[in-house]
Amino acid sequence: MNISKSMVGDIAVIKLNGRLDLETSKTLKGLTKELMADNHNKMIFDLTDVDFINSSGLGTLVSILRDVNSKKGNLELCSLAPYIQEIFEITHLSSIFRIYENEEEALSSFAVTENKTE
Amino acid sequence: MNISKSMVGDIAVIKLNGRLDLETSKTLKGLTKELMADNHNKMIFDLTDVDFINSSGLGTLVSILRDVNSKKGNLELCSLAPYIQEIFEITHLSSIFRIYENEEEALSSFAVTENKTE
Amino acid sequence: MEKHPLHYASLELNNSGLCIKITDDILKAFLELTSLDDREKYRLRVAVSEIVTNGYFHGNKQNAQKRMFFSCNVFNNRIEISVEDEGDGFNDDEVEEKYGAAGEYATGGRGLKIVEKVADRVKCGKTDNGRFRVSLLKYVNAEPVEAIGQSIESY
Amino acid sequence: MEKHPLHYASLELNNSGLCIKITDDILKAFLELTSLDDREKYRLRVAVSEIVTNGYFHGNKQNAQKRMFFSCNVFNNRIEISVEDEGDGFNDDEVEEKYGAAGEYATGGRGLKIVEKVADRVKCGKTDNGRFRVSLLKYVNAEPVEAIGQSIESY
Ligand SMILES: Nc1ncnc2c1ncn2[C@@H]1O[C@H](COP(=O)(O)OP(=O)(O)O)[C@@H](O)[C@H]1O
Ligand SMILES: Nc1ncnc2c1ncn2[C@@H]1O[C@H](COP(=O)(O)OP(=O)(O)O)[C@@H](O)[C@H]1O
Repeated sequence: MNISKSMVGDIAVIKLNGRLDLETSKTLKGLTKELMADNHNKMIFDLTDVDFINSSGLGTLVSILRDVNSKKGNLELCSLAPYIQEIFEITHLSSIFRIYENEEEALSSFAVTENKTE
Repeated sequence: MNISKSMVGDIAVIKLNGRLDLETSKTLKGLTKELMADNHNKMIFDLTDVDFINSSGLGTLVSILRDVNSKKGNLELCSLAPYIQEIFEITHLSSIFRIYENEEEALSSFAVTENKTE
Repeated sequence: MEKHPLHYASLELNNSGLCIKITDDILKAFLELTSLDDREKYRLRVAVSEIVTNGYFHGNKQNAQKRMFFSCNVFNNRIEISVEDEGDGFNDDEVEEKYGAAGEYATGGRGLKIVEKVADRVKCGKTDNGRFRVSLLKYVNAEPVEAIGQSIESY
Repeated sequence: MEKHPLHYASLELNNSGLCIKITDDILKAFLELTSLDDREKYRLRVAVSEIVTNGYFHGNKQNAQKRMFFSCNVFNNRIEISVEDEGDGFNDDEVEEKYGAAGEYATGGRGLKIVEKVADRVKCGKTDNGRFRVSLLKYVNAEPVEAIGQSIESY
């Protein structure tokens, strides 16, 4: 699992690369803990380059989602390959995550949210 | 083995991708036969994305080199990863192939050759 | 059903988190020998990774002294995979108790559901030498239903 | 030297060109369990692919009815790999005759040279059940020379 992070305004865009399983998802959990300790609670996970995810990876994503929600933050997912998306569906997780086609759409969802709260 | 071909003047630049072993090198041999049948005898093989080569792949390259030489053409190699280069050295093939750092250098070698023959 | 696999792999590994990736790499390589489509290949890889993860984590309790056993048999019409750990196994009641109430925001409890969804047949139980084994069968070409479960039953 | 490998894989495959990639995928996965550096890993993968290619091509003569046997044992200080085909094997004189005069422009005859260069020990011979086996040993950490070749000798 390679992870690269960039900030777009106050939104952390996190590109994941490789496998998201029991071993590798620890790194991701660590990174998001750091972000939240710094009060960064808006995140996009770009899964374009994730070629494998299983329930351990999903479990980590749910755990991060719960942390983010409890801080009134946002976690958006984008760019899931169809076979990755299917694993979300089999496990009924497509209903609790917001999943976008691409990074742009995920980013603009924040704009909409902010407009709404204005 | 994925192969993509582009022409720069009369020089065929062939990008190889993946494994070059007994199975996969057949495709490459086939492509160069077609090129030579069309009288294209100047070639550059770009090995940037070759992640595995063994003696079967090397044997195919030597066989193509012989074909090209017999037609008074040129075969230049470029962009070998260090560990790929080492296999050329172990098998003493770095002495019979001209190997360039990158495609640009390989291309400019043709310019020099042509200047010389003028 | 024919008894001898076309292709056969058997592994024994020290229990570690790396087992998950290594068995997946090997399964991935073996799946290239089958006519499953890419989607089915991927689903099967996920299911098997669930079983291996469970063996490493719940069965062998992340203990590096324990061993993990993996086999993969490719037949003309089916794939049989088995994973063995050196733990005590589990029963369905435990699992129901653990996750029954947690709902969609549970951080675990999805592995076996994926396995059930993907496999044509799953079987768990103790082996003669006291290991816990989970076996999975997946048909590659559609097969009459009455034939299911004959070979994997007999270990 | 310790007798039981830390990690062990044993494969049986239908003879096909795919064997070359599949055994390489599996070796690659197993090499992640060792402390060899990337360059050594790659050299070893090439050497093993030479042996497998030879088994598929020269030993089993590309015959899809024949079988290929592969094993990989990772010990603390070494890796042992064996490849078996169902052919008759060869002797050094044959090979010398075939390629002795061809020189650098020969299109073949480089496989065994790579194997010799990379391996710490290679051994060829018939097995009890009439297969032809090539075994390769590679040390992972430097070892006193007198220890070489004890375990691979005894099959
Ligand atoms: N090999 C095993 N050994 C012991 N217990 C297991 C094993 N596999 C599964 N279990 C039990 O079944 C439960 C459900 O497994 P699973 O659906 O994969 O979810 P999770 O692993 O996230 O808990 C586990 O929590 C564990 O109690
Ligand atoms: N498993 C094998 N069975 C039979 N003959 C073999 C085997 N391995 C190697 N050989 C013989 O050794 C020769 C040299 O092998 P190698 O150096 O790999 O070169 P190449 O395969 O290109 O001929 C082969 O041509 C073949 O005659």
